[in-house]
Amino acid sequence: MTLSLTLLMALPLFGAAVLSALPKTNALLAKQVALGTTLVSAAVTIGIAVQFQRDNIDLQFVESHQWIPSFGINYAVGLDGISLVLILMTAVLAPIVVLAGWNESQSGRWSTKTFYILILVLEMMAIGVFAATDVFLFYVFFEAMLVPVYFLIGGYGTGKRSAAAVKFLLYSLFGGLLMLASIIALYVLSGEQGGHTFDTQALSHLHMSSMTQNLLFLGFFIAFAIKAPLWPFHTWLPDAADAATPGTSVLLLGVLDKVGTFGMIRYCLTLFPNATKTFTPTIIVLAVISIIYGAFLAIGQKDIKRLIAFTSISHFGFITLGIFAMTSQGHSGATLYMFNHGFSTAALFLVAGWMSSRRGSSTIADFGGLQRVTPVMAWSFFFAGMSSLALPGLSSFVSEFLVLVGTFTRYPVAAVIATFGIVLAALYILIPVQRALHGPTTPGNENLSDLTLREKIAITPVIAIILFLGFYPSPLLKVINPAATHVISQLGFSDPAPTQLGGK
Amino acid sequence: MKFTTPVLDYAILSPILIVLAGALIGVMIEAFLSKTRRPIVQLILTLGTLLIALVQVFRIRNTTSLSAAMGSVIFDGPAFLLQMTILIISIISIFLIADNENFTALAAALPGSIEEQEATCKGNQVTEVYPLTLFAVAGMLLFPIASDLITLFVALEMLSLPLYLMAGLSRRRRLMSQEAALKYFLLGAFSSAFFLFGAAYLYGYSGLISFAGIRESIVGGTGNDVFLLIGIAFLSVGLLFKVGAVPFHAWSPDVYQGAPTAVTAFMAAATKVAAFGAMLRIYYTVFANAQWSWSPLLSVIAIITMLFGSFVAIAQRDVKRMLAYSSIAHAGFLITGVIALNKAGLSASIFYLFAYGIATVGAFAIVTLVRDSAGEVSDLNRWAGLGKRSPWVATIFAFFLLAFAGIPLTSGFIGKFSIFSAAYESGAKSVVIAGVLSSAIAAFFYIRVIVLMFFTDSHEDATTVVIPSVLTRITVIVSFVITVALGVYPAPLIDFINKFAIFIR
Amino acid sequence: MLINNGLVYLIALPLAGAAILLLAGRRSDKWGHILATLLSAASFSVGLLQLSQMLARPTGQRAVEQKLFEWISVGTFKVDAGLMLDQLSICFVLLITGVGTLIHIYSISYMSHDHDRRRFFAYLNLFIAAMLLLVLGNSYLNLYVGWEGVGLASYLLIGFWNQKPAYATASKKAFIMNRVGDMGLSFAIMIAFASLGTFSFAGIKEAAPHASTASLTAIGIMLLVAATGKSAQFPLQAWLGDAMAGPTPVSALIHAATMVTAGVYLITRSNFIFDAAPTAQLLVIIVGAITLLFGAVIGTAKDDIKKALAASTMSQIGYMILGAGLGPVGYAFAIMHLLTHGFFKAGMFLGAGSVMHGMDDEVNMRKYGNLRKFMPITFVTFGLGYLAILGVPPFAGFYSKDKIIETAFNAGGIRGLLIGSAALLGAGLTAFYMTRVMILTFTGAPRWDEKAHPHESPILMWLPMAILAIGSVSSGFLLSRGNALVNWLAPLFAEHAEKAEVLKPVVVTSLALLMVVIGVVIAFMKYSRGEVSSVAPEDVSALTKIVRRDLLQDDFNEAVFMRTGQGITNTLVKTDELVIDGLVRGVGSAALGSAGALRKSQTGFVRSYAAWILLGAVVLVAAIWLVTL
Amino acid sequence: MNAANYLYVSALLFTIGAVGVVVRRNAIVVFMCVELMLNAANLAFVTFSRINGNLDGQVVAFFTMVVAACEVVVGLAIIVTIYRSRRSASVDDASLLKR
Repeated sequence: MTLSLTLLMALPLFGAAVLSALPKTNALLAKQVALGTTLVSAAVTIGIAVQFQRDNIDLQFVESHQWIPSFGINYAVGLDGISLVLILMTAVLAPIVVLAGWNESQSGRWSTKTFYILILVLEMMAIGVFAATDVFLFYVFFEAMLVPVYFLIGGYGTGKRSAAAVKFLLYSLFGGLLMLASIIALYVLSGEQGGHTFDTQALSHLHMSSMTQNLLFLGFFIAFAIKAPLWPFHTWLPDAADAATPGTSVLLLGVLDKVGTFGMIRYCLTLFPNATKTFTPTIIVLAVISIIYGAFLAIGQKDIKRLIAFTSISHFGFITLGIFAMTSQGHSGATLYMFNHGFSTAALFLVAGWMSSRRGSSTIADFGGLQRVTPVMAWSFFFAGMSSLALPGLSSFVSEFLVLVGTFTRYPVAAVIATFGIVLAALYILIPVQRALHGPTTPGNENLSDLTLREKIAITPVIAIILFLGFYPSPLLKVINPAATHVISQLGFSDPAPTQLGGK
Repeated sequence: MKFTTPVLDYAILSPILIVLAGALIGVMIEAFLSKTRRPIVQLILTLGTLLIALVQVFRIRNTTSLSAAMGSVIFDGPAFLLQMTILIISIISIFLIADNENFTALAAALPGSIEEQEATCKGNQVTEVYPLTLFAVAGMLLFPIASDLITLFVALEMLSLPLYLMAGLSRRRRLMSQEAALKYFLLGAFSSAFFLFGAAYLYGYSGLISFAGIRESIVGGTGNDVFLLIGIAFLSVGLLFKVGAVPFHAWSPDVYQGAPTAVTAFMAAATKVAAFGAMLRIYYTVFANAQWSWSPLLSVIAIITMLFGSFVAIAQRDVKRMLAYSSIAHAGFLITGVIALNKAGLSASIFYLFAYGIATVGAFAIVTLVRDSAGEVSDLNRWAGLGKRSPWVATIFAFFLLAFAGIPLTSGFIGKFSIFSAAYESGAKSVVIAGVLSSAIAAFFYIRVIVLMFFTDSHEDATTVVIPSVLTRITVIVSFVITVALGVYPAPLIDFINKFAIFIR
Repeated sequence: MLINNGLVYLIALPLAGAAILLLAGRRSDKWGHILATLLSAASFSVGLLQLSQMLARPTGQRAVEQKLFEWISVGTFKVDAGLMLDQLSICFVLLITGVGTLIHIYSISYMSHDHDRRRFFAYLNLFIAAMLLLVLGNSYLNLYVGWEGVGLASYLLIGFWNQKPAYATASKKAFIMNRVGDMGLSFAIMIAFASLGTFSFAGIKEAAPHASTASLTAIGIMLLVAATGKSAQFPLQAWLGDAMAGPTPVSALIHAATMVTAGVYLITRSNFIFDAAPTAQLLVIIVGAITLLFGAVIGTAKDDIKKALAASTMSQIGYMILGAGLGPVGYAFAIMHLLTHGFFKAGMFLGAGSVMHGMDDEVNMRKYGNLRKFMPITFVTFGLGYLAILGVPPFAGFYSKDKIIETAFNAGGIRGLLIGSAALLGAGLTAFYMTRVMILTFTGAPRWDEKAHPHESPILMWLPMAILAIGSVSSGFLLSRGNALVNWLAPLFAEHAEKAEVLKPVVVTSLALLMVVIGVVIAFMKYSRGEVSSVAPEDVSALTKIVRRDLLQDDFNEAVFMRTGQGITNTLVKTDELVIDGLVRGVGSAALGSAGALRKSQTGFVRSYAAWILLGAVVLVAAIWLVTL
Repeated sequence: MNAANYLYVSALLFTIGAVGVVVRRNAIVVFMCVELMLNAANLAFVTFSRINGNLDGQVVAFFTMVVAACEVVVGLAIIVTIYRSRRSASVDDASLLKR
């Protein structure tokens, strides 16, 4: 059987179908099915990644079937380096999330099987959204994705879950509808210029007045900025991350939010090159603000989950910065950053989730001296933290530094300000580390249990990947670089030459 | 002077004639059959009639004629599509109407009087609803194919009068129901007076009552524009009233709430189709060349309607009222289709009408299922926790709501996209923006209901969901399936519509 | 450059040790420390092997390189995981692994009672590996990895007993202040890449001549910032004192002998940049001068023996930085002082450790006294270290420190005079506070409380001390015999014309010795006649108070950075809550409110509805009229 | 006599009717006002038919009367039911449905 993206999307859907056929009562079976499905799709994805030809900048694994011909809408999917990396991340994270969140569904309003159906549907849509090469198809996944997440947060979360879910959904829908307006405009324009189409390639050749282009760009960008989330569109994220179960949070911050930054690359940049140039300065500013702002707020948080959420806002600032720096380093760095952030956030959220589920609270102040009580858990958290503050030798360092260098060559000031983020990062990681892991063991923590075997198995691959890519990121970079450079050159940018050597 | 014997194209009129015949037979049955036997017979008769009519319509799909019935009826692709839609919607709503929980046992009896209770105990039913429905359907079938002012007016009344009565037949909260009937009737009559007055001036303008004639004189520019403008304005009042556009919307929330839910479903879905059908024909063919005069106004009305509908819906506490306001908002969306005034707009509107109509019937069908000891419960707060008690019903309802909100993979999304893109294509950008904005607002209250059903724990006076009767179940499932199908793979229907959606003049 | 594939073992061995010990966990408690020590020793022997090979090669080809694999490559941003060993780095390799191994041995017994000893050794190995990567990396980015690696190791080791909140805080402080410095390093790399298109040592060395002074100065200053962070130089010095929270062997290895000298390494390594950027060089000198006095002054008021030594470390590194700042002449001397200091300061720290070991972890010197009777070996070794740091001939410090002072004067002009005299003054102060330490600890009447029963430490502890003591006696002489070290390092640095001697070496030496004598004498007069109170006297001059508070360094940081930082954080948190999210929530509630208001328009009176319709109709007619006008 | 005057009359009647609907409370009266409006329309039709010199308008008028009659039937039925159950024909009393 030849590997195809359709197959890859069909797998989780099939799994979901199987699950829905299962009896409600047998939770364990549901979990096993979910785990099996995600593992298989992970394997398939890896297979695809292996078959992927690195230095071929054309889309690969392309499929295209008519969907709604009268609107020129196709079911069209394909891979370039960037989407491949993100799909890889999604597919690898999924089984980890399932395994790590083995008992998450218990606190939910509904049965375990429903939980995993939602997870699988979400995985399928996430893959679809990264693979789509038809704007309409992308939009369909982009919006439809919200529904499973909405129910995951509202149905299985904790605390103010429904409020958080609604906030998340409304925010995203608002952005989505702006984007819809832009998409309609694109559709009409394409109709005026030789045939309705939603093919990304074709649309990128449309002629439009700079005014139109700017407006349409904004329509897309705001949607993505809300997803990513970029300051000041971020306020839904902490609530959502706080309310959602750890597993959901991982999918939310690790995968779903990447759609925002991915969309910026795939749609904002390629469809509206001129508008991109117009808005780049503004966006750079927003990105820098996000970096610093998110970091400061993370420092100010009392709740571990909210803290992690804000660190992500800071990190998404870095990603956006890298994307709009318009240098190959910045761009590759940003994409690599998306991948790495997926795993370091996963590590943070999963461990934080285990901590709070054991302690029955996610308030940092409630913890203390865990390093003595639960060394393995404490170590995992510390490691995750180190990767989040981009310690050299861990994956996120490579991406973060690439972003910074790439930005510096074109926007030195922005890069300099952003670099202060790494000091703040040290603060927002070490403060919780000290409060929760160090110091005397505070009452209520004396007999927390350490990680179970299942949890260890779940966290090990994450740590392994973070460590491995820290020392040897080339496999990914080799895939990303061609795509990234392609995007840059499409926009007519090339890396600035060293100032002192007259480009020699 | 010499008379020409009228030539009637019976093939084209047959659907309407069939329905009318069925209705008359129904009246006979009321007169001659015993109470006990009536319900089942009436149901079979009605269903049969509608199905035959449907088949007949389908058979004549390719015939087009400007001059059926001496040019007072016109039949073409859109006419075919609209009649199909109306019939399909009627058929699935008949199942609802047949569910006897909805109607009073004895319309004539005073609310709470002894004879009412007796009648209820006897299990009597007002089987009159069946013929009434059929009459209304006949009117609806005629409305979008009428091609002169008389027929248009007659059709309007034909579809309205039965509905006025049906609105008053609710089994529970009869005072409200009667009030709804009164309001609907008075306002309906009021607006049709405007309609007629407008018609008079159009006649005055062109000297002819046939659409073709009026169109000619508009194209020719002969005649007094003042008459034309007054005519267009007042005629529009009548039409906009029927579709429930702001500021002519005020009746719909009250009537939707007061009327028996089955009737509401039928009315909300089918009347919209008929009214918009007529509107599309009139604006696309008759008034097309006077676009300069009405297009801006309709745009404004569309914007106001969309925003107002979505906005006020946020504050509703009653499911049926909420759906009423949502239907107002959707009327706004549909008017954008009228403004578009291009082929895409026509097909989009028809698709939207179909998708929306089906989803509406489905949604109201669900509403009939949520009850407590005192019957139907439309108070939203008491819907809390429905998702826990009966997940399936809640999920399907949520799905309909998402369809209304226009979330991808539902029919609503395709509809929205197509109608907006059509309007945008014709340059009505501002309307599209407003539409997008109001969809954002609308999402707000659809989601509120979903939250209520799934994420809120139920109160002690929890509602129960009755096991749907076979009939209601059919309604729900059919409309659900169609909504899903149109969301996932709308291509066939769209192509089908595109094939037929051309007005002949 | 020659390829040599042995280099990786230097790092791999200790790294493997760390990995094994951390992963094996409690299982390796029994043999963990042995393994770690052996691996460190193995690394040391690899170092010796490399040295012998290097000696075998002609001067031109002594430097060797090893490329492991392509690390990062995006566009022109290419960096290999590459190692480079040359005359400079070999010195460090031997110092790190040698002293490191000794301290491993020492720790075996010092930490024997700690049930987390295995973890301690894991960290030690981790540190050795990181530090070796720091000095072996062939580009600034590789160095950066080691740079932050040692930062991590030091964080872990300072916070080794982090169940004590104060210690945890100390470790955090160290990490953060280091990060501030690291920022400088990343800036340096960015500037280098942006302006020169490279950031490997070789690349920059080659490109430097073409580059503008401006960019080189910028790079230089950023490197200096990095150095101040790692080497606890002014203004980023504040963490070192608190870092003494770590176990004493750590203080000896990391916060005296090796890690804190990384800054000196960085500057000497970047000589080709500083030589071309006089401004940056001047700043280096200034920082060095300030710090050497700063540290010395702090040292005079410390009662905590480790903190006193820490202050002295700070000051001694000040000397090295100063030396490094003095350009081609100075680099070698800076390194020499670095090496000798590595011996005697490590020795003294271990001595302090052994004292604490004997006095069950009492660190307050005022509670010591007359310990020479009870721990003679400690006394002797410590004493030798003491003589060395004072710069008494022929002990190690004499050769290294005097050279620096000399070069300082030779810088010429006012500048020379200023820094020279600063260095001299520093020497005097050093003499004073070190003598004070000696007197308080080893002489005078015993002031310890009853339960203390001082005793000499076991062999595993005094042996390393002894070895280091030998080092602190002989190293100076050996390294400077026939300018051994200077010539050894010469190929790395730009050759330079001999500066005219402002002062004859003899003069400088005698001046220095004079200062030392003065310092010693004052100390004796102050502490050796009459009793020393076992609690610090409160009736002291304001100056003393300030000095005791480390010249208010922490107060300053707290007031300026911490407070503002917290201020910003709190305001932002509120802003987010009230303004940004408030805005969102406001929109929501506004919508609800206005919807409620509009809802009232539905009065329920049919006549008002009719009125609406009528109004609508009228408006419609009017409007259609207007439109058509 | 100028036919236009008839138009003015019809317009006047229509206005009176419309205003009546808005101001009068009694359901019957309100309904009668509606009838008035319909007849105004009729008058307009007839007048136009006269102006245009064809019969269509008058045909419409006849149709309208019939339709109006039907309306009366339905209308009175509804109004009477309301009256019976409420003992009042005031349209203002029937205001349970609001908001």
